[in-house]
Amino acid sequence: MEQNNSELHRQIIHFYRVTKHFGGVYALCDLSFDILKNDFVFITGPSGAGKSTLIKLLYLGERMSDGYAIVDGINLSRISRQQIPMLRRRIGVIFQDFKLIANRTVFQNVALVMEVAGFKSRSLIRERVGDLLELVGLSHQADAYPPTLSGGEKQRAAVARAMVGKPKIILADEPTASLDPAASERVLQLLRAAHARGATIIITTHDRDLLSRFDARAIYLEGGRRVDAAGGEAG
Amino acid sequence: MEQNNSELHRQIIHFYRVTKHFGGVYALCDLSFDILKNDFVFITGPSGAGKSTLIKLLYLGERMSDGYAIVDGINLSRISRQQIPMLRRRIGVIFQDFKLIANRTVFQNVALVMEVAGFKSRSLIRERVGDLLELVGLSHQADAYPPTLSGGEKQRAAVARAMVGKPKIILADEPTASLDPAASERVLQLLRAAHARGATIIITTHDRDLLSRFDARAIYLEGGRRVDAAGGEAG
Amino acid sequence: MIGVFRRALGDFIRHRFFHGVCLFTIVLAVFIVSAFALFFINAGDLMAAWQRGVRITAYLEADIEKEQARAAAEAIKQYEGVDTVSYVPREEGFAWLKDQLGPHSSLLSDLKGNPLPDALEISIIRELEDGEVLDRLAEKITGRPEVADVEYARKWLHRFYGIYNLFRITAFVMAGLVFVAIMFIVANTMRLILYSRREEIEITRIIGADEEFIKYPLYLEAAMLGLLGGLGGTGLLYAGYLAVMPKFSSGGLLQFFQVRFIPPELTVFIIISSMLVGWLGCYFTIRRFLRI
Amino acid sequence: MIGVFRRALGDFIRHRFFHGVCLFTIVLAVFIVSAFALFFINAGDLMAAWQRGVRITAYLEADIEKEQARAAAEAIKQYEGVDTVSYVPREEGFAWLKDQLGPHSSLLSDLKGNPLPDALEISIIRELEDGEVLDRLAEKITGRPEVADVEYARKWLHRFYGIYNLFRITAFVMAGLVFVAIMFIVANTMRLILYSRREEIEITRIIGADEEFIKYPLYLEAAMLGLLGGLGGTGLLYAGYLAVMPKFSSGGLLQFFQVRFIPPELTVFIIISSMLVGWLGCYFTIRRFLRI
Ligand SMILES: Nc1ncnc2c1ncn2[C@@H]1O[C@H](COP(=O)(O)OP(=O)(O)OP(=O)(O)O)[C@@H](O)[C@H]1O
Ligand SMILES: Nc1ncnc2c1ncn2[C@@H]1O[C@H](COP(=O)(O)OP(=O)(O)OP(=O)(O)O)[C@@H](O)[C@H]1O
Ligand SMILES: [Mg+2]
Ligand SMILES: [Mg+2]
Repeated sequence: MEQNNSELHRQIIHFYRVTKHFGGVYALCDLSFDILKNDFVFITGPSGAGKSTLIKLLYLGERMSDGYAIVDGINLSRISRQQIPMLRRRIGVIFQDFKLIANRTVFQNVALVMEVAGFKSRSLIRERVGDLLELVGLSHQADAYPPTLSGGEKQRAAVARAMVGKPKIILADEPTASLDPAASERVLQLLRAAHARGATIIITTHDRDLLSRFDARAIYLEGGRRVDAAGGEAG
Repeated sequence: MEQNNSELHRQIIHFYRVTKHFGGVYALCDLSFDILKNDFVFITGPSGAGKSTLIKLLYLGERMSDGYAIVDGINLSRISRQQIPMLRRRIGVIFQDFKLIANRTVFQNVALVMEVAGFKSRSLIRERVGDLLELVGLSHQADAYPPTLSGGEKQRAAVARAMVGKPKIILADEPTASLDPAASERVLQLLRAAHARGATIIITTHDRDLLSRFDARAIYLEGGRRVDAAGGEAG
Repeated sequence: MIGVFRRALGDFIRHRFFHGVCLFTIVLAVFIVSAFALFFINAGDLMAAWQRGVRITAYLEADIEKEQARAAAEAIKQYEGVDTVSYVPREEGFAWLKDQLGPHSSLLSDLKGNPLPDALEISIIRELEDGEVLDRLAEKITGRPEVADVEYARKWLHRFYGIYNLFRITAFVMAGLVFVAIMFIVANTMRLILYSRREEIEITRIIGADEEFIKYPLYLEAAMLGLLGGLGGTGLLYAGYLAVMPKFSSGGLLQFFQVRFIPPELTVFIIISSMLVGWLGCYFTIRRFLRI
Repeated sequence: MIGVFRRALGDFIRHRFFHGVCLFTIVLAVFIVSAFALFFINAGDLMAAWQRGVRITAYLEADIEKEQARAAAEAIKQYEGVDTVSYVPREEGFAWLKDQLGPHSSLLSDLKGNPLPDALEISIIRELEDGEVLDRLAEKITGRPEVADVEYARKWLHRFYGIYNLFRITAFVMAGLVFVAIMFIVANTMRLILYSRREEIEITRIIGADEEFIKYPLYLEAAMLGLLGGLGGTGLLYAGYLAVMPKFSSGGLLQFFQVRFIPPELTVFIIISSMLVGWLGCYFTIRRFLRI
């Protein structure tokens, strides 16, 4: 773990020997890696490898069992309850299971992120949410409720929600799993744009296509451990 | 719509000018096609094309708005409430959103299909469910609850549930969307095995890989209408 | 059948928290109903006990022999509303009057001899509900040839019966209202249970369950929750009764009156109602969910 | 602040069914509590009205002048528990006695003259709660030099106060129990509302909401549900009161007694309690959900 000072400064995520187990099930085991500011990183591995668990640890959806982790300057094992919402507002998450609120419209789901972040101006919210729904191709569904959406539409709503707060870090858990190639391309363009804007992007996927189309770093997981088969560099 | 008698006899699904709208939204429009017994058919098209809606009409999750449809000899617009469960037991569905019951274990979720179908023997149920979980690689998760499963694990549980009743028709809505290539292959093998056993298989997907790997018929949908770009034959 | 039981039991375990909260609500609801019943039953008893003192005095004609008086007593005993009839010789009557006048009894010592006639003391059955009946009875007794005059606390008794009846009507109305309200609370609770499980029910239907497969365990659960709630609620009341009663009795307030628990039949009725209402709440809600 | 209101309102619309059922439950719960209060208040009034007749007769010494008697009356009026004191000349007393004896009044005609002394009639305040106080008062009056003897229905009154107190204690205990039970029902209802929304709450937290953002609209909703339930429940009772009362009054049972609605302060208290309890149920449940 020798790092020069400037690299330390550029780190936005630092994991050192992080373990997460649920009862006897080890979802992540002794995982160490670093992600620098404005990185574009893929996390990949077979089903059940621990990719989503890693995402959950990052936004504090779960607390890690052991190890040392820093996200955007905050030590995840020391974070106080008051700090959690602050950290989460700096992170946009596209959840694998979308996590849309069933009885709010698509518009309201997306707008909620801004309300939560303290935006008061209704017109600003309307404008930004409208723009984003336009970008993911859901303008005509703005007033639809998630249970009436198709799988791909739900996923795009989740994408819009993750991006609307202009977060520093975007965690995208299989963001194109339910999407056709054209829609996938649009979502990736959005992620690229966020990256260009300076955000750090972390994408989990098992879509080989996706990996091959990007010249990005990839972290390979298997059974909760890092196995750097190709393209990865040991943390 | 001229068909010789033997083909009529071999039809398991017959759609003629079927329309489904939700309020003003037309999810399916004037859709006609036939599927023969023991067919292996892909339904494809962009997000929001109406693929899942088509699946829903088949298992009567939604009632069609207009048109004429026969599934396994039953006229879908004339079916009585008592007949619906009977039809559903002949159909196994892998739902795009999995539809697992959150507070039942994976084993119980899969076993429920057999209980519903009237199987009384606990040991038979245990055996068949156990075998199937083994095949999809979830034996070690049999006693886990769906909310604790990874996305791919949920999908495989849904696959197991769809197959355990040995249905005549299997409707698979994006059955490999959350799966890595190896797990996908295993699921496809299961579907192929069911096909070999005599089942009719209908798979929706936008995975081009999948389509190219099979020499199967594909029905292309776009905006709820059939657009037969390639490989399809007009119903 | 066993399958239904097994599945109902499984549901109980699966939905611990929700069922727990709902059961708690039902227990409390049944507790309220039975506390109501306990109160009204005992208040009714208390008023009836008070009524025990009600009696009519029939003064006999001066020339009536003891034998004739006894015959009249026998006859009066058959009248509607009469409990017991006892013969009071004029001497006893005089002693009683003296007692009644208390400090003024010296008044009577100025009298020459005992001016009172013999009398019959007629006590009234406790179930009497109405001053009118009493009036009719008094008239009938007055009509007998042996009887010279009839005396009873007419005004006081009419007032007592007025209040007693008011109390009974109010108690009845209140008990009815509370019962209905509690029924709705239990039924609402069942609705919420079903509502919270609509997704599960939906999925079960979609994989091919017929209505019976879904309904029967739910009915059973609802009835069981009702039963447990009924047992819990009445049990809670009984525990409270056992805990509070000794203190009451030693307080001396109740020397003349024994508070009793609601009778077993009513307890059973309450418990069965609780089951029934649970089931009904389930029945009507389930129909909403089972439409396609 | 406006945001909180807007969001609470949105939640009401979004969760119509669940909120509707829960509101229904709260309305019924409040209705029961206020019906209880109505009943006990009026039963208490009724018993107090009954007690109005209670009086002590103080017979004066034979040699007491009218002036002295009036002075004594003034003095006694200051005693604890005394409502009014009136002077009854011996003539009036005799007439009253005659009246009391009814058919036996002929007894008195044998007397030479009027043997009764003058008397003071002392009526007792309605709020008196205890036979002992009455006894002490009687003793104090007896102790006065002007007073020869004191008479009152000691036994009857002790019994009345016994029952009255029993009733009051029971009413108090019952009202307390029902209140607590209803509180739990309302709180349970709130829990179920929150429980049914735990996923929504969870998602809102995950996208960065702090506790305040989640809590405040929920608190507001809970209080609003409590408020609406309180208004609905007491309103329902008032409607019932208005509907039933005219029939009662015309029935003649209540000629001597006016049934009144629960006093406004109590109504307000019930409504505020309902709000508070709704909020508390919400408060304690929400803490469970907000632990990470
Ligand atoms: N709350 C939990 N309780 C128990 N086990 C859990 C829990 N969450 C995850 N797991 C287990 O941890 C392992 C890793 O899960 P995770 O969701 O991280 O996998 P994944 O890499 O995202 O897989 P997929 O590609 O299928 O989404 C899985 O075996 C899963 O069953
Ligand atoms: N219950 C409903 N109410 C209103 N609109 C609906 C409902 N169900 C589906 N739709 C709409 O019908 C259209 C087709 O939906 P469907 O789920 O069939 O798409 P799909 O082809 O499965 O798409 P995907 O690949 O994204 O899953 C969508 O625009 C969707 O919003
Ligand atoms: Mg995952
Ligand atoms: Mg779909």
